[in-house]
Amino acid sequence: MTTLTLSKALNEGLRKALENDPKVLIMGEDVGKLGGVFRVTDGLQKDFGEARVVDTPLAESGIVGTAIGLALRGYRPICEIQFDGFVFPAFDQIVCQLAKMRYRSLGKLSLPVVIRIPFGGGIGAVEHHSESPEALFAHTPGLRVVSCGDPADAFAMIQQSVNSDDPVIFFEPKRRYWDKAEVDVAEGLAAALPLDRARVLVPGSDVTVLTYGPMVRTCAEAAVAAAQDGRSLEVIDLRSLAPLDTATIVESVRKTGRCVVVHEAVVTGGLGAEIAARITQECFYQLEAPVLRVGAYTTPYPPSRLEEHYLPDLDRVLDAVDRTFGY
Amino acid sequence: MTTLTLSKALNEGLRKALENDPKVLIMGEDVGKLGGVFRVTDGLQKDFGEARVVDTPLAESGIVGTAIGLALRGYRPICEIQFDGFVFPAFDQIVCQLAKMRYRSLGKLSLPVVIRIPFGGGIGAVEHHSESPEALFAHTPGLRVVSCGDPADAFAMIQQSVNSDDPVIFFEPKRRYWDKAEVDVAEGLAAALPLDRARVLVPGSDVTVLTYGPMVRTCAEAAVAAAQDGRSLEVIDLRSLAPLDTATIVESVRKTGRCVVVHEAVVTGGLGAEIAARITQECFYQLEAPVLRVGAYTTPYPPSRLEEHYLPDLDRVLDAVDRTFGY
Amino acid sequence: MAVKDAGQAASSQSRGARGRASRSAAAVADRPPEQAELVQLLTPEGERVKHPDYPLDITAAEVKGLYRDLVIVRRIDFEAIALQRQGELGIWASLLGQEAAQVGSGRALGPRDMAFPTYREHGVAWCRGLDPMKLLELFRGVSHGGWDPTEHNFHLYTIVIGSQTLHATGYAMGIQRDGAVGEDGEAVIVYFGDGATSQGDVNEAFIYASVNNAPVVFFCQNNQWAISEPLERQSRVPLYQRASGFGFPGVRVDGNDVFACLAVTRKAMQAAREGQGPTLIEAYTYRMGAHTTTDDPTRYRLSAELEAWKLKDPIERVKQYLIRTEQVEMSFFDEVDAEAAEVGGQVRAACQTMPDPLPESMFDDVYTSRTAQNAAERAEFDAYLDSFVGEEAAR
Amino acid sequence: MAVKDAGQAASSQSRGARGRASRSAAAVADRPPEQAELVQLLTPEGERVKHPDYPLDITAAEVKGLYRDLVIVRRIDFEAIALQRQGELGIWASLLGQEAAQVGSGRALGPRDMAFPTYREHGVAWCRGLDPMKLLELFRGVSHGGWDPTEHNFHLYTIVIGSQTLHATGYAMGIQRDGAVGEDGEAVIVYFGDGATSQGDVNEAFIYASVNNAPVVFFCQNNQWAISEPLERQSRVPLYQRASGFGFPGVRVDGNDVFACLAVTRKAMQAAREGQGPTLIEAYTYRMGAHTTTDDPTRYRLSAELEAWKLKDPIERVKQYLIRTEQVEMSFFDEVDAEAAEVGGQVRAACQTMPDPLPESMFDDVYTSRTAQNAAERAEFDAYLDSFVGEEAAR
Ligand SMILES: Cc1ncc(C[n+]2csc(CCOP(=O)(O)OP(=O)(O)O)c2C)c(N)n1
Ligand SMILES: Cc1ncc(C[n+]2csc(CCOP(=O)(O)OP(=O)(O)O)c2C)c(N)n1
Ligand SMILES: [Mg+2]
Ligand SMILES: [Mg+2]
Repeated sequence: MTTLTLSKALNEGLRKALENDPKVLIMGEDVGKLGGVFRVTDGLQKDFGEARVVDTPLAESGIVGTAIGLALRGYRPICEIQFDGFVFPAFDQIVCQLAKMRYRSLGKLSLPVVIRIPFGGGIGAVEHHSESPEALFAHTPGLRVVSCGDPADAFAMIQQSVNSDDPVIFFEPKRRYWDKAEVDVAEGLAAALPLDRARVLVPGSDVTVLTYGPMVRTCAEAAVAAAQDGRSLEVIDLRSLAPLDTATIVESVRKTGRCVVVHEAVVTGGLGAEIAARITQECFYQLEAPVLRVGAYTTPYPPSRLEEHYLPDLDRVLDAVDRTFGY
Repeated sequence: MTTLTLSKALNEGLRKALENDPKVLIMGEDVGKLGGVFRVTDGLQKDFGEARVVDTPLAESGIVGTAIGLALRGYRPICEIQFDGFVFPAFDQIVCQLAKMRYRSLGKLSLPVVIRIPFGGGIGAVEHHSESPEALFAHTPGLRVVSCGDPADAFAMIQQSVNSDDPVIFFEPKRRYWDKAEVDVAEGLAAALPLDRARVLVPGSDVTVLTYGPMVRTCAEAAVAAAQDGRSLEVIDLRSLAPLDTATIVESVRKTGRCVVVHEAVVTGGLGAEIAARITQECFYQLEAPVLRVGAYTTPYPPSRLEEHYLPDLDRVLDAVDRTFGY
Repeated sequence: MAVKDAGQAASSQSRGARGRASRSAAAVADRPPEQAELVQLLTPEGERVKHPDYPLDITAAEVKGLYRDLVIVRRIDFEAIALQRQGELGIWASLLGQEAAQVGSGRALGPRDMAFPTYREHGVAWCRGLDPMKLLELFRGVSHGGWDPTEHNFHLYTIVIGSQTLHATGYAMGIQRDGAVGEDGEAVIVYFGDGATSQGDVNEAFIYASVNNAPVVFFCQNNQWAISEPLERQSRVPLYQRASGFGFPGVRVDGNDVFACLAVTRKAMQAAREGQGPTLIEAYTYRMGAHTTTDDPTRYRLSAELEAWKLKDPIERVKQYLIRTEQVEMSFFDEVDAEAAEVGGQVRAACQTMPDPLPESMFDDVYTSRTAQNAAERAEFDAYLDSFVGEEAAR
Repeated sequence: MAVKDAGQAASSQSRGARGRASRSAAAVADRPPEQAELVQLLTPEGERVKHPDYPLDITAAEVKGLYRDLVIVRRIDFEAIALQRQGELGIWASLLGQEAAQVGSGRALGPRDMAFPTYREHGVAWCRGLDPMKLLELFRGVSHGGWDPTEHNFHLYTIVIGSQTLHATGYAMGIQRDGAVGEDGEAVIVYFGDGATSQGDVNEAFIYASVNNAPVVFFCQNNQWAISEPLERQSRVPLYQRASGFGFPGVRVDGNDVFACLAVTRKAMQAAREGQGPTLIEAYTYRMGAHTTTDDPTRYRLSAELEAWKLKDPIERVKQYLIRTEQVEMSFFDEVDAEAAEVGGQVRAACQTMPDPLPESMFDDVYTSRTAQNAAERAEFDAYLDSFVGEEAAR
């Protein structure tokens, strides 16, 4: 076991992927010598060469579009989008091409492309550097959308994503890049939880708290705080946002009868809406309260001096938990 | 009163807008001599000239991006995106620029830009010509997202959208372009329902059916069919998809206790999710059954020979209505 | 009305003199004059002309082969239009007038080269060996394509304008990584229209291709129209010149001259295979028909234009050349017509008997393996369908 | 390893000879040689040189004004970097080295011209009269900009690379529709970087500008780097040449020469105002600092490069010129330094005392008028904040 930051865990996972399969490529802006603005690809170009770790022109549609072409030629490209707010120039290639090529070809073509996106706020950044656009991808059939919440998952899930023959949108919780935890770098993937499965992070009995990415830690902390008040939260890290692991979710909510979904994204039309709607349908008789959603308000991401008010935090999670007992 | 198709009603509405304000422009691919592939802009270039009805280069990001610039200069551009599936190259300009400029400028700038998008399926078209991407825009604060369900609303709402100082994404139900109804073309907008309000289309008491765009007619027909079975559906045409007219929705569901949301878009992560989640929160004690969602399956839009199976229709609406009585 | 006038002024400026000559430090002054060289090897009258850069040694058998291709692809197109009129197809995008551009370039490819089409490359599909039925499946609404692109090295049709230019460029970057550039190398050709040159994606493809020196040939069929928009809405200079701004060669070829299209594409592909990087070919041609079967070109263009282009017909000139050079018996033309009619008949018959896909098939191939959600939705759908069986039986 | 070798082969191809010369029909052969003319009016040593196309009559007072601008904007930049280090700003994008490009072009604008910046145009902002505090608000995280662009005809900073080029082009199309092209016309200038030239949007802007002959000047500050990527990752030919492919003039100017930037921009703006359409100006300069304060350029570039560019400093050469031509007393330089120090001090003081925005303000200006949902969320937020007041009081 080694103590790694989430960023370094991704780096190690990418290194394994490059080592294991000569067809794996990394491409994006500044992923080479610089190692990416968050250093996730640090040292990889040096070790694997410029043909495998590719500094691309500054054009995201081009990154994804050429990655699709490389995948058609048998490569397995991992694209880095520098920040969440810069994925939109590539949106067309992602939703019209990447997501649909398998369907269009009646299964004859696979596009094993991973698109890594550092997402979410809380780092005091300027506009467009703190977005949470995951719901836009989760509404697009043909894409797998995942997010890791801690270094161990970061290490395993990035490798699983590279191994997936489906395209994967891989959301990295940027404000957790510097969080540290133990990771078993020597361990293979055999023991890892499958990529499409949610994980019960904190078992509990009173309220199910569903979350992913940067809010995983926040919710785990909320569980500790709630325990001091005598309330038992079951925190589930969704990990796979599309498809959702409905079985794990439903099992928990049937047990607890209460549910709070937490994400940084705007609540309106966010992933929490889908989860709430589905849970309500599946657990109608077990729900003691409506599924409550905690997330950002329905405004653009504000200037960073306001982000602490905009983003959900431990208090707002606990507040929602309290409110589920008000029904 | 004149009998107009929905397409012609839009055309008349656009004509009024061009007449009323010399700053109003129409821009898009083939909107000039051709009058658009659906003839919505038919004859307008002839009457208002090439400087006001502009055939643009074949580049959607350019259409929206230059429309933003024109709006900054005081114009009120109406952009036509030829088909739903071709809005994605403009997605970045829409979500990062159009939606955020007012917020970015602390209210000093307005972007009165309308983006018209013929949307939905059912016309036997090839790939990318039958998409329903409205949820992607409804998750983006700063945009108004609306859809008209009949010729009278088409005529009024397009003018209201042009008059709005907020950007409006205007979804036109393409398979209803040829539907006819009475429209009072002479009438001004004073009597029209505000752009952000839902309309109770068919009053009823047993189940609330919420819908918009192409499914409005389908749901109205379902109400007739259900009445024959002795069931009273209250059909509400949402009209405004963002922001939602929650008051009208909640009032109805509190009354009926049952709700079905119907749209053509993929159910997973669709607008129905937001509506269901919100209703459940607001009407938790009144709901006799979970809000059920009727829409497309979680797959890409299939080849047109399969679309009748893929899209919701009268039978599937009635089936869902039945199911809400199964709880 | 003031604003209207201002607008008209604006648009007349764009047509008027631009005073470029007086701006000598500007790069544009060094550009060649706009009457660009159009590479032509066969005149509309069927006369063979020479071009110093494009010597073309071509046997009688090869010419006959090209003629046969041209006639057959036109016939398939003709059948498809008829089938659409009869309601057998949802829509059809005709290649009428562009046969030479497609057959010339298509026959310049080797089996290992890869082609990325738009939605109109039926002639290229034919040259690659794809069964025309596959195209009809798409336009009938039975599939979104669904053929195996690796079988004939012919990618799926792409409908979103310009997207495929990036796929082609990426594929070419893969060829580089495979070490398959150089003697006996491979290359990619990607098709797109004049309108497509305005898309960001196409220009990004030019950038990715040039900075990587990727083995890709950009084959632009300038058929003068993007639906109803004439070329002037997309560019104020000839399209082949676009390449120079990105640092690679551009060439304009007579797109109705199958010899010239063959020779120019061959040379560009060979350069790409050998590691000389991308070329932009602008095949100057004309869309003789409607944009698609749902389009009505009389709304936006004059028939005189059509008449002028009829005189440049890509098939007629090959026929005249064959007659003039006495390379064939007159019976040859009847034989080709008969063969084309037979292919046409097969296409018609196969289309009319083409089954619809099974309803449940819409749930297939969303992901590599069926997800739980997909399985659940499919089961729900099956149950829903079953619920009618009883009802129908009861009637 | 085979694949690695292939890849290396691929990348060496892209650097190697491309055999263009042998492809004579290609447009590229007609391009000017790559050692393009760089318009320069003032050498790094401060010597005035003449250029036939850009005569520049400039008074001593004007030169002194430019010098003052250059020194002050560098000083503001310097203060901002320090403020960021002290935690007063979240980030800062330094203009160090690009002062001449920004001041030269900024001073070429008339009050009615409109400027669209990126996130680095602090020098242009200064020339337009924008209070530097507005910039600091943005980088401090107090606003996303929030100044009134109509006040100084200086648009908001744009962070998404390339987007503003389309806004500028659309704005210029508006000028055309207003009839404000011609004698006494208006024009637009839009700034972007070398990296930005790869974005689809920028190339689409070239297209919209050229087909409309819109009065817009594209001002590309080629500072050689896009974060860690050198220009070779974006283009294999000089950037000013890009314009020719779109049919409008491109010119390369010494971006560290404030006279040349002034003269070239003036001429291009005047051409645009008069209806001669767009020009691309490539200001050849160098980013002397990090990309932003969070960047570490030692990871990707050699200090020798920096040293070489130091010799071309944009301020020093104006100083030398003033001294050489004896247009100023030596005290002038001290006065300017003192003034710059004062501006710097004001900036520092104002930044340190800048209040945070009110929490509730985040709900403002989403729509023209407050929506019911917005009001409800705001009320919910207020109630939530209030719930802590009691708690805190209780502690
Ligand atoms: C991104 C996108 N926008 C719009 C369309 C609709 N559309 C289909 S074909 C076409 C014109 C294409 O013109 P061109 O590139 O010249 O090709 P041609 O049809 O003439 O072969 C348009 C606008 C599309 N398919 N994709
Ligand atoms: C669409 C988009 N992609 C990525 C980024 C992240 N990014 C910010 S600045 C930059 C480099 C810009 O280089 P250049 O255009 O040369 O301008 P410079 O910073 O050198 O002034 C990048 C990649 C962005 N802001 N927008
Ligand atoms: Mg065309
Ligand atoms: Mg730069």
